[in-house]
Amino acid sequence: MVEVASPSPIVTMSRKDHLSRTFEAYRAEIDSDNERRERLIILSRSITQLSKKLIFHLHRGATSSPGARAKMLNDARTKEREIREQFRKVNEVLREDGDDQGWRWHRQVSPGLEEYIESLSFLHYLEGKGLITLSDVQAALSDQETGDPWLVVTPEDYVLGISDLTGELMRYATNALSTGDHETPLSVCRFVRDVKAKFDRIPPFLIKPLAKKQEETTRSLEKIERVCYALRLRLLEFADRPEILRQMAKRALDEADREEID
Amino acid sequence: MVEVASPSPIVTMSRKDHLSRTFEAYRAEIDSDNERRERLIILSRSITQLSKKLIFHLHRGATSSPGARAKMLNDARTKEREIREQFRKVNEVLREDGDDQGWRWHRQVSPGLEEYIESLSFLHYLEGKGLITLSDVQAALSDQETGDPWLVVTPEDYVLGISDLTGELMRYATNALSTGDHETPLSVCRFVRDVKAKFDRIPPFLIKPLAKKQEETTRSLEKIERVCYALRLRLLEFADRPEILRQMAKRALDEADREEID
Amino acid sequence: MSITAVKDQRRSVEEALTQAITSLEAEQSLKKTIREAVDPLDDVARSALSELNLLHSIPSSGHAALCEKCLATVATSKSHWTTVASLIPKGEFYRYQFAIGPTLRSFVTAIAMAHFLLKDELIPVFAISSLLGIGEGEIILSAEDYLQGVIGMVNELPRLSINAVTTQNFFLPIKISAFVNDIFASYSLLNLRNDALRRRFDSLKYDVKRCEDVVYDLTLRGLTPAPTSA
Amino acid sequence: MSITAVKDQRRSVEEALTQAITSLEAEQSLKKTIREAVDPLDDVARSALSELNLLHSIPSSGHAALCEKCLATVATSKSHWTTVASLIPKGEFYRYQFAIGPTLRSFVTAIAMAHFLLKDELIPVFAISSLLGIGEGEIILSAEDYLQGVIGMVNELPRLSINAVTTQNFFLPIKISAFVNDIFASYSLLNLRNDALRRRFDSLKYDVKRCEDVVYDLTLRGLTPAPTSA
Amino acid sequence: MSITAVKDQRRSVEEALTQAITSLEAEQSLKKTIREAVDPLDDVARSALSELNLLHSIPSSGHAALCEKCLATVATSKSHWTTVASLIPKGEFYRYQFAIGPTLRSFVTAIAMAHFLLKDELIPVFAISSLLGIGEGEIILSAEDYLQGVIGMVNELPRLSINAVTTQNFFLPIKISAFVNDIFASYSLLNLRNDALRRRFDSLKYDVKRCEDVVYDLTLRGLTPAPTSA
Amino acid sequence: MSITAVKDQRRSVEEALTQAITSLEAEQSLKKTIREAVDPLDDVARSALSELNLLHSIPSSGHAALCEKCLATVATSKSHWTTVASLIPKGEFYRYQFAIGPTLRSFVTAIAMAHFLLKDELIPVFAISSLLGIGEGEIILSAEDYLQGVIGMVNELPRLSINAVTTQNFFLPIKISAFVNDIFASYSLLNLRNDALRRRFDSLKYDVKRCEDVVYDLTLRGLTPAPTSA
Amino acid sequence: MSITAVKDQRRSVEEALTQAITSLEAEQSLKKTIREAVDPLDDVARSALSELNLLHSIPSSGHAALCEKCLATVATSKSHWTTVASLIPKGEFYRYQFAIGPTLRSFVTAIAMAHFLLKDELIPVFAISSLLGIGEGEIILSAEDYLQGVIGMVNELPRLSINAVTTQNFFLPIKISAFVNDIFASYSLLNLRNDALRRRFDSLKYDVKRCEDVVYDLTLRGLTPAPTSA
Amino acid sequence: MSITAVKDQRRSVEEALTQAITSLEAEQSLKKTIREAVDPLDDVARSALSELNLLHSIPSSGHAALCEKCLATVATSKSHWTTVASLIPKGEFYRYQFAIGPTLRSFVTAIAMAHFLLKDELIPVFAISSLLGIGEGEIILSAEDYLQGVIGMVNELPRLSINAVTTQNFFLPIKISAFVNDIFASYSLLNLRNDALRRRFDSLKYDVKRCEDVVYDLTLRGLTPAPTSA
Ligand SMILES: [Mn+2]
Ligand SMILES: [Mn+2]
Repeated sequence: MVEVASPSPIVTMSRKDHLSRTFEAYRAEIDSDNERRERLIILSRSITQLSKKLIFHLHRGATSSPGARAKMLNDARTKEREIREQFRKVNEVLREDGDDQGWRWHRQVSPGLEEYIESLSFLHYLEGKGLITLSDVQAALSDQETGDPWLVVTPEDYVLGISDLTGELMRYATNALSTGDHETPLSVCRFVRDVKAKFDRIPPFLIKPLAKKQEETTRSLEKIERVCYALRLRLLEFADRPEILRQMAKRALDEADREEID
Repeated sequence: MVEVASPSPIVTMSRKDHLSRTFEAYRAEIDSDNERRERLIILSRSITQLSKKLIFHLHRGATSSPGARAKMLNDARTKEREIREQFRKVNEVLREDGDDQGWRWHRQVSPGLEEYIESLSFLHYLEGKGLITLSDVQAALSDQETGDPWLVVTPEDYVLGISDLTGELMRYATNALSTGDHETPLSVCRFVRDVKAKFDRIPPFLIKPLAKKQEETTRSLEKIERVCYALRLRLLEFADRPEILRQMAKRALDEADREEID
Repeated sequence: MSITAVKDQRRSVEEALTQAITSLEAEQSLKKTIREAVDPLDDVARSALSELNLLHSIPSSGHAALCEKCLATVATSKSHWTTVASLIPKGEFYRYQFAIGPTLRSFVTAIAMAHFLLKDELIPVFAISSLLGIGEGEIILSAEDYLQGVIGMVNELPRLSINAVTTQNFFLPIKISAFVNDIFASYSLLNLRNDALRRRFDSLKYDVKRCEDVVYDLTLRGLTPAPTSA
Repeated sequence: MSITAVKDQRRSVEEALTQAITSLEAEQSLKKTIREAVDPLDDVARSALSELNLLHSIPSSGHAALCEKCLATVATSKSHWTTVASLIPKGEFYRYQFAIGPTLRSFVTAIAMAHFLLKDELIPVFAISSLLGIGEGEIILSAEDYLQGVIGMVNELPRLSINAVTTQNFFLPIKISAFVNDIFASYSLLNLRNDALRRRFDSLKYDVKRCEDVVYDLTLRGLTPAPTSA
Repeated sequence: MSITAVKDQRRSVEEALTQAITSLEAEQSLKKTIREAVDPLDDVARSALSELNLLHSIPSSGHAALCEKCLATVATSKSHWTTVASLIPKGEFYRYQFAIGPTLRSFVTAIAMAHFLLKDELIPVFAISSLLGIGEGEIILSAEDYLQGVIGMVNELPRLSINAVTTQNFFLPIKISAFVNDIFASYSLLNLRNDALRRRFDSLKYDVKRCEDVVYDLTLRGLTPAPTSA
Repeated sequence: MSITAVKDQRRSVEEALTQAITSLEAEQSLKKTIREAVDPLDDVARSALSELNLLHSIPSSGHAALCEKCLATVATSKSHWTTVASLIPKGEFYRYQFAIGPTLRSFVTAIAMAHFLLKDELIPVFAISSLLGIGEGEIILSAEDYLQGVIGMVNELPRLSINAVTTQNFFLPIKISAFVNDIFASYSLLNLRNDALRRRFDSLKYDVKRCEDVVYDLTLRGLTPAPTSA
Repeated sequence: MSITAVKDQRRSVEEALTQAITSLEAEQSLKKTIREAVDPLDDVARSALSELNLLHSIPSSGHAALCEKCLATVATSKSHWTTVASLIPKGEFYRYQFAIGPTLRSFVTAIAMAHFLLKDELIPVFAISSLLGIGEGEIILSAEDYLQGVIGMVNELPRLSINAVTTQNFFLPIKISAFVNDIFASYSLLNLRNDALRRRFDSLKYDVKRCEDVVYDLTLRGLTPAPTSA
Repeated sequence: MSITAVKDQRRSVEEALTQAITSLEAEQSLKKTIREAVDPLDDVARSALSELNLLHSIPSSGHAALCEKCLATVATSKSHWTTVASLIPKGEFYRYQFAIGPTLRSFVTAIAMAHFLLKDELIPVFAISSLLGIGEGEIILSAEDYLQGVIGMVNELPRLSINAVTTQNFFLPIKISAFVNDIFASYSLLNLRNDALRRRFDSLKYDVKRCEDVVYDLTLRGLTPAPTSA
């Protein structure tokens, strides 16, 4: 009974030994997962920072004269390529783990991804190309030669990124008004309205965080509508004095030109 | 009046020019602050990770036989030196900013600092040296030659780090019980009680986040007290059978030895 | 903006969002399908655990048969797992893990318990995968799910130890205590983050203590052979 | 554990924590001293801003005198600043910024406003520091505090523009609009985080718009000279 | 306790709990069925509201047609309502109201908006019930759901007023302002102890102001007939 | 808008809202009345539970008398239940359940406890309804309220088991352990989607363990008869 | 512990707690009574404010009559105030202020508004107390409640200013703007440490601006006399 | 508005607000003074509680001396209480209770604990008032503060019971368990509508159980006298 009650040392040691060896493998796995998580979080933070900078850059030139604007968009594409470079690094980290689509670590990367989509879609819009598609975004984040995605862009990431875009468009529309540009606010208003209307039809359970963001979009749309309203009232008062409108617009453009010459 | 109403282009340009130049300096400053903040956050996260690993390491050997324990403590000192190395890097980043005591960026670094204090004080305790002092911690985080601090350790950081230490001591006391070590739980209980009693006398407004942590310390102390209670009941039942207690303790030590031989 | 430009802009919104929404809906519908395919697996897991619950009230002589029965119940899940595996697109397991992980953990708990009582060892990951028939397909039994499931089993052991004494089985508590000690030592090797696994690991030490207390109680009363030096 | 060891352990706790608590108390008491030394500065700032509030109701002819008076009020703060600076240990400004920053911002707002009306320019950081007499000491007027304070001034300008019209001053709105435009363009150069400064910057564009609307209104009614090409 | 006693006890437990559990599961399953039957109604409501969304961008000449279309969409919901009504056991509406109320409120919002623009009146409860075909069955449009739905409509009106001006409709803002004022006056006599409703009522006041602001802007620019003593 | 139109619109608003508001106020006031009518029932429940609290400190010989007394106290509630039932409009029980359910649960707890100690069985729903005299009226003892009340009783049993040992009653713990085990077994077959119930069910497992611990302590010390094959 | 000692201890517990509990229950019940006595006062306040709401839609010629009517309504509250005062134990007003303060604020708002329109002055605390008949009794109109009530009135004035323009009254906006400015100037000297009041004070600044905007709009369009040196 | 009228209006505003603002500032400053006068009382309370903390680690023979010492410490607070009482204007205690109540509760906790250990009774309100010397002045120890303080003491007792066993005092746990049971019985008759107190009362039940568990552990090991029918 002694034998049975406490198995012989050798057997016990062997189980314990065996377990230790197995768990040392787990330790290595967990340690490397943690380290990978950290690296991805750091990359995601850096992507967020760069994307925010790109958005500021876009705002700076968006309401300038055509020449300055074109230069700004050109520079923006350079900055955007730098951000892609970070995604390529993300892909390297993911591939180490054999997780080539990035599903396992998606939660760590998605904050940066959403911010990037926001900046990319803003750039796309300012280039006069309307709303970027999910496949365009995916294509941007894929190896240009093989077409293999660096990480999968989910429709959630896309929708949430576009939702944030409406906030930037609101800023853009308001800034545009100051330069005497009467067309941009109306055009942005239509665009944001269309986006919001489409989003309104998405059943809320399909994508939970959208509900809160739609409130923000609604506030942005209302601000844009107020800009258009102010514009209409101004146009009404100036209806019989178009020369003043022209004067004011010219004044604004002159300012923009001066900037460009500098 | 025209002259006055809209100042001549040259004057305007000059003001605008001047402002632009000033603000480009601000842009550079803000950009580099942001970048510095990110680097410090990353260092702080890495310090947190390493400190957590050190704590696990300490737990692993804390209840082993004396030989294994000594080796573990030795290894722990090596690990602890690696963490200091990160603090040296923190100091480099701070010095770039001329912020040689780290006050400006303290909030970014303090999560890692608190976790480090937790691990260092646990190590210090296991080395049989009682409670580490604030000046010991500061000395550990200073240049070993010049004595210049790499960053200032505030009494808040120290107190909050020590507060977390009590949680680790609770784990240590509970684990010790299983190895037939009857002394450690009682000794830890006295120690944690003394720490908690001292903390209880700190007026709450002196250090706001302590109140919440004291609740956690209270829970830890209660757990340790329950361990001591169970121990007392056991000793009472075994009062006339000391040989069984010895047997059980021996059994536990054998296990520990086996581990060491492996 | 010309009317054409206005129309172009509107069309781009319509097309881009329709594309995204369609893909959202497809994803949602797949999630639902997977969740529904997992439901019968939850039922199997509940049955298996409920069978094992009888361990606490029957005499130890019946344990082996009960464990075999439990493993047989588990085996009935294979075809369901095949179904679930077939639903998951290649390489996308982690996208759906949230729906599958908790079920996997319950299976680990049940299987590891039965295996321990039958073989006195901790069943390794690959053996569980093969019992469930998920080795080849898209389903991954991750380290985290395995480790959590095993803790689930250990959490049951102090109760089993105590009830064994009630049914006059004084051998099982010693076997349990040794096993729990080994497992605790193994988990101690891991460096954990402050996550769910860490919290569950923290609970382990109380199980170790509880199981040891039973052995102490028995030793004191001479109800076990005195422990040898191992 | 021997009785000596027990006593050693207890003594180490007592000593270590007494040291830390003493240093906490010293810090706390210095914080309190600094806060109390800042109180009279808050009073000066409130007075200065309250004087400037009269800009909205008096005729423009009185603006310059009012601004000089405000700057004189500001100048009375110098000795208080010296006191505060002397309280701060070398290199520890940022430790106490939380108590000083908000007051600095109010001063920036008041000074920048007066300076703009007197000189039609944005007063630079160093000039403010020298007005407050904080150039040499331990007090730092950080970029963030300066930038926030300036926005505080801009937020007042649309109101001033509107009230100028009410008092038949049709020149000031044009001067204001040009100034606000320049400032907005300058702030646009910055890359901001999602922090308080970013939120305040976002509010600037409405001020720009509001100031321009006044100029539009005046232009429409021929109350100003038609703008030249600048 | 004899074996018979044990068995009796066990049987009593099983019988008592089985009965209660069966009935709980039936209820859970009915809840799920009802929620699924409400889903298509949510879709209809979303469509109706989405159609009304166009009011903000099209010229007023199209409003009537749009409202008719919206009411036609609403009418398509009748058969779904019949289905839902048939699922609810007699006298148990309030047990399932939590799943149906929010949908009813969306319908009230859509219908009341269309009705206001077509008929310039506030549609009463009974008329809504009859449009939805819920007058006879188990479904009840409670006072609270009605009032919340009406507030939902009022919350949309300031935006409509502003967008009407943008599309050069200067009459609608006046009509809206009068309507919102009347609704506010009626609500303000209500002694609201109901918290959810109270909070939303507070939002009404803000809507009234925004609608009045638009009328003010138009009046100032002579874009409205001088107000009568209405 | 002509003055007549304005008046029509205003009248429509007033009529529609007055009707809804009147009905809302009536409902608010009925809620208050019902809550006040439930107050004395809460007092009875508190008394009954407070009487049962003595079970923990008196010798077991007094248990039966105490339980009878508790049931007598419960019986005094009948007329209050009739009053409450008469206040509830036909078919609207579930509208007011939120105010009545918690009280019903307390009664279930008290009655089930007394019944268990007297008869060693779990009392079924219908028997409780008949004790309270609510079988016929508008008040419904729902499955959920019953199950929650039963769990409330089970939560008390480990304490009773422990205190029984303190008063040297070594038989009651065994009876309790068997009862709690049976209840747990029945509950565990339930596929709980209901969150509140799920959380409380999790508490049951803890109660089972605690009751088993007491039996273990007794067994170990030879204070119980060896377990039969129950 | 002897049985006598046990009984003594028990008696000491019962006596000490019964006394405290009785007094707590008395206080709870008095709180309820006071709240119910305040209810009709809330109704009066609501009526008074609802009457003043008509100011926004009628021509200014009717303002005086409306304000007199409002003050008459307020006067009807006197007897209720006497009742409430009689319920409050001497020296315990501040114990029940939480239930009375909000109502007092509404009265201040209504009275101050009517008084301003009738007399063009800010009514002082004592005059309000005397209108309510609370000068002598236990009820105190605290400085904070008065100041909050006054801010409540100011919050209404921009709306009144805007609606005055809509009804072609171009004089009222100027009167309002001057009044609001004076109030703002007095408040801004206050060193506010009180958080609730501080937040509401911040709202004043917004009201000042809105009132000035209206005067600006009128000035620009030549609808006002040129401002005097006020 | 004539210049005289303008001046009159401005004067009325200034007078009315200055008076109210002065009185608000006086109150704010008194609040600060009172809070500062309470600070040393908090220190005394912290000291007293900290002394009692030693109960957990010293042998029972030292308990009485420790409790006497604690009461002596408490007695040193008398003069501070007199100071605080002298600051409170007659009849305004409840205005400042928010600043004094929490401190009173700590004193109740410390005194009730010491008194229980010395006299084995629950100390009544009046005895505490007289120990603190607050019987005559403006300070009132309210029923709620007393009850909360008592619960504070009870919350400490399970820990004391456990630590007593560790220091081999097997009598104290029985004394504690009886005391806590009596307190719980008295509280459970209280119809608690007060939410804060209700939540803390719920914690009592848990304390009762923990104290009973200790007695159970002792009984099981024959470390207590067999319970009498107390
Ligand atoms: Mn953004
Ligand atoms: Mn820790």
